[in-house]
Amino acid sequence: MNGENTALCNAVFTNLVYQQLWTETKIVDFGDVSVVCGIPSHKLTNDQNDTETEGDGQASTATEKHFVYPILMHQYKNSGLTMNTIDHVFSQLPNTLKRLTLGIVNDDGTIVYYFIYKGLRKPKKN
Amino acid sequence: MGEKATIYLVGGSQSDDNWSQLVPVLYDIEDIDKIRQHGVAGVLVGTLGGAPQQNVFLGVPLRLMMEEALWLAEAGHAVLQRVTGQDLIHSLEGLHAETLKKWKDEDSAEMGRQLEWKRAKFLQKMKTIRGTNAEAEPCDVIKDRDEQLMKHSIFVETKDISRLAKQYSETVSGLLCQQILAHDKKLRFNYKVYKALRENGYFMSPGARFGGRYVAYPGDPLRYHSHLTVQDARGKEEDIDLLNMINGARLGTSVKKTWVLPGVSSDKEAPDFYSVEWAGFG
Amino acid sequence: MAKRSFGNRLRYKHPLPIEADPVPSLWRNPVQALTWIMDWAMRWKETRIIDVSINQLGQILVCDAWQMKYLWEHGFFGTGQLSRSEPNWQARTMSRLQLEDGNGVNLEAVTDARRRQRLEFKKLRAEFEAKKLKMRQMGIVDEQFQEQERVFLKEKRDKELAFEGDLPHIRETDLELIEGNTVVQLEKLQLLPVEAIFLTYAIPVLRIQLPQLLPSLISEVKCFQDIKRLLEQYVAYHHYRSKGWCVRSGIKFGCDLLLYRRGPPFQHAEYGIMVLDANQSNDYTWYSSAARVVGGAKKQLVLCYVELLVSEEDAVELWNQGKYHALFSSCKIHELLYKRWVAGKNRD
Amino acid sequence: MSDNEDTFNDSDVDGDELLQDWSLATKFIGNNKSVIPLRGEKDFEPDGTSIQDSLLFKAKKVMFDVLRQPDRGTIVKNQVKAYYDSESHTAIVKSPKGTFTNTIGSPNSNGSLTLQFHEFVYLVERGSVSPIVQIELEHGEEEYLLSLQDVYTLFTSQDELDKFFVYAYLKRMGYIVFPADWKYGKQSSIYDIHTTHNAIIRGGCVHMNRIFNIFTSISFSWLKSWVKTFNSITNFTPTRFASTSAIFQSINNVIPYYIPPKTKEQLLERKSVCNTKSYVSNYQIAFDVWKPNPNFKKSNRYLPDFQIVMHNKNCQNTRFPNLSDFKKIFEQLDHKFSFIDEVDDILEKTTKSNDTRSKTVDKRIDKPTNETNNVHAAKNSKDSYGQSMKRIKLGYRSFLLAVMDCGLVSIIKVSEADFGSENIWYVPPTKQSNKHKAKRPKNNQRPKNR
Repeated sequence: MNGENTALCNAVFTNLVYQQLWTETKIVDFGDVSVVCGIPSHKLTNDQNDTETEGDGQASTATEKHFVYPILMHQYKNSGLTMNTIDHVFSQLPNTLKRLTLGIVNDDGTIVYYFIYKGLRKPKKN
Repeated sequence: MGEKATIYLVGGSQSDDNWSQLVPVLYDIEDIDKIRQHGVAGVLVGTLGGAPQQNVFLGVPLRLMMEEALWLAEAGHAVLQRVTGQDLIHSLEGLHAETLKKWKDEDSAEMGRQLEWKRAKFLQKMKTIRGTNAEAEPCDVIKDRDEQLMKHSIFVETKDISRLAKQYSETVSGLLCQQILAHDKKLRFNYKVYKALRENGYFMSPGARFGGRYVAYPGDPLRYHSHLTVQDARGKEEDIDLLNMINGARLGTSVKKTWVLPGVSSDKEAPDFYSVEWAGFG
Repeated sequence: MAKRSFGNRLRYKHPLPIEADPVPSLWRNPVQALTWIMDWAMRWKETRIIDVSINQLGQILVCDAWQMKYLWEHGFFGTGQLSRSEPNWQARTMSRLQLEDGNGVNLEAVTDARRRQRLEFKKLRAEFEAKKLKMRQMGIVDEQFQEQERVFLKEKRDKELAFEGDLPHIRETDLELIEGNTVVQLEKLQLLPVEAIFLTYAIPVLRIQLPQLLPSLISEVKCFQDIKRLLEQYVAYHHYRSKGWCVRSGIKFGCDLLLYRRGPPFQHAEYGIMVLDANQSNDYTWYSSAARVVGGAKKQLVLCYVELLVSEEDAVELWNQGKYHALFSSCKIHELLYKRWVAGKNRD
Repeated sequence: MSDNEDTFNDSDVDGDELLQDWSLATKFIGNNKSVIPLRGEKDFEPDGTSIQDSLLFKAKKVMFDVLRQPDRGTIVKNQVKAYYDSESHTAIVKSPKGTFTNTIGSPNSNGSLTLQFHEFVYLVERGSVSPIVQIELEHGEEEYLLSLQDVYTLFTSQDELDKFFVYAYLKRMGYIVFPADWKYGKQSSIYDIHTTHNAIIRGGCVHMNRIFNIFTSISFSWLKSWVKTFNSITNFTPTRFASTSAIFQSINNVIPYYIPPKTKEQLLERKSVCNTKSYVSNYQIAFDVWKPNPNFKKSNRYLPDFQIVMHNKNCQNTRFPNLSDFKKIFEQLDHKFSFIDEVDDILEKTTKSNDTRSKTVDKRIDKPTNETNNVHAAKNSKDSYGQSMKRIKLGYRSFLLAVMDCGLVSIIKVSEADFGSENIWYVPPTKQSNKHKAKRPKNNQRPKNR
């Protein structure tokens, strides 16, 4: 892992712990891919799949670990992210993982988070 | 009525060889129904005769995306017929007097039926009006003036479907379908994506207004909300414009549509998909 | 609107991080007046008062608490790395950890609570959906039930905005933050590259010069492509700033820049700017999705084209020679408004 | 019906589905069973229940029932025949009648009406004319009534189809539409000589004003470039400023910006400059569009309200316009520019401002303005700020770009904007002058360099 990568992971880590208030947050290396793992402070989604498995709607996803892959986004240059990159990240992560969280570190100081699913994923119903 | 629907490719001339710019349309409502059962809804583009002052409800013809036409042909649900104005004029000029007469007779027979029906209705009306003192005037005779009025009120319809089409259209073979694709790289890429989605049960409609190539519905759009905004197919090595992705996914979250990125590689028939949505925080 | 409170007007009195001081009357205070003029002519007055550091990621950071506050209050420069815009993480954390009486309701906590409440609402709706499906599977369509559902959900949605003041529990990590009766300041103010250039070149308040700043953003410039985006973004940024707009990053609304009349506490941004180069032509979907996101937030989309008036080689040359002023002046701005047009609404 | 269009478009903004709700269609088409889900009551996805299946079945039935109604045509008495001519790709109506003749077709000297192909198809689709081809047979000419399918077969390119879709789309909404290169009759132009005449007739004052304008714009740009060179040579930036305005002024002249023409005079000046260059543009104006108006006369047309340029987003040979394409489109425009009236309005309300550059609408010059000058000085600075905002928001020359996506039409209004000419900076109150809490620079105050 190179220096820029470490710095990028650290930036996302700090943001998740102190702004998003995640718990059990740590930086984990999978092969040549580093991601930030952690558990959100409260339940993030309640899409249909969640409610179906949860029965009476107990917040089970809140305890689910998320994998955040950090990427730098500059106003003035390309991010270099391609579908091949995403393929590669998925290939290094545990193969049961269907969802990756992209942590986009903007040069305005904010970090925004997007879910990426393999394949076609229907939207949340509600 | 054959089993397969007929799709006409219009907007070309005989000298054209770029067929990817032809426009696939259908006029026959039974055919429109058929392809709908195969998951192709298309876009109605004609003015609706009964309500010509609005753009919300339109009528035939039904316009398809080229991807839809090619898929229907490839899957054996439809035949493609290429037609041009020159061919039409040519076959009109070559019409036999007998054929023309036969059609004219058919038309006047239909008008005759309309007149018959109008007469019957007229007499009915007379009866109810004059029913009680029927002896004053016989109620089974129609005056010339009334007869004239009735003749004037016969409806002359402009039919949707051509009687001649069979004579002037040229069937497009599978080989030519390949040629259409060969002409247009973007179409070739997108066709792979269209096909994969269709074979996954999705109905597609053109998606530029929603920021994509297609909007995909999990079933007939008459009954279901759309689920996906599918981007133009791209090479897997192409840079992703993150700002554009953020836009699409943000928009998708607020309108309940997943933003879908399809990637194609030359060595693989099936595209790969990634679905993106806002994580709900940050 | 509370946003326009007098307090804000006072707090954000100065639109730029240099404060003007009027020339004293030569008649009444001749000495002061002369000093002023000397200052002006000799440029004695020090305006470069802000320290910046640039980290490995190319992030341009201001760490001093006073300096962070100063830049935010004088024209809304920078973003707190742990906040949505204004660097208020420390205050927020203190009130979260109940280290002081939270002064009123904290906005970010309200947003969070709202989001959670919306989830709650969605769950209820999902339950209704499930019930409806079950009934359907049994072959029942119950109009009354559907009506009930509609009324209930509407009520629920109306209530949605009511604020519940629940706070997340305190984590172990949080305890490490506490020092005496305060919280250590972890937050830094990050400047956009274009903000940093502006505060170095146009309004010189950063203790850094362009010849040091720019290479840390772009290490080696071989062709125009290397500097193109940054140059275009800066030129657009400078253009709007110099006309009096408060310009901030547009990432939240999927565009390059946002224009505020005065700044975020006063009103919402009115324009979303996309910076394009003169030859750029994207697929229509690019414009339509940008317009929909920007338009959905009640802002107007502006396509801001930057046209290079000199050759690309000359531009690279100017950059490498440090003739930034000449370089910026060789870029011309063209603006277009982009708006959806509805046939039904333009007939009279 | 227009209400439908509106809600439809609003929901488009809200991101709702773009789909036709056929249960509403039945309202004005006759069949009255509302079995198609109302907006927002569609299902999320197929759930495998037979109830859902039957709902879908019924929805389809309503739609197909509407489509099957044979309602494209007229009664014999009102029948108007349009004869297609393959040579000229137009159609002739030998004895034109009906209201459509006011806004469709080019009249010929023999009383007949020539329909351009898109007009012909539109009228056929509405059922207003019967499409006829005359066929030569041994025993004479025969009339053959074409079907809609035959008529569509006559389209020669996708481009022609796209133009037709846009034409029909606007006609259905009641607009008056003619191709921009229509040769029939007379059409006003914003570049008509009488505007220049007027200016000259007005004589001295106005004339002087115009010369002065040109002079100031030249001298101003000269001054600007001089300051620029001075700055870049000396690299001089003051560090002490007497006022916030002075700070803004010190950074105000760095980036050159395009100023669109804002008055009739400026439009004329621009035209004469552009006429000397020969522009070849990929983007031609396809249609001139007028708002519905019963007094419209096609033989003597006033300025169109809008002009349309086409773009097919899926065609491999076309691209979305870039800046130079846009510039070329703007130079072609000749329609009613609403900002010219706006400038009039603004002038009417405000007192004469210091700025002379964009304030040359001759009609207003002789209006008394001076007496109000001082009385409303404070109020004016606030007003002019609002007007700056208004000018920015409205923009200047504009056109409509019709984007085609496989038969779906989206229309975008593209306008020239000018943020550069409006200084909207905020000036904080100083200790000396605490009379005004907050000040804005005067309307269009020109930065003066020290």
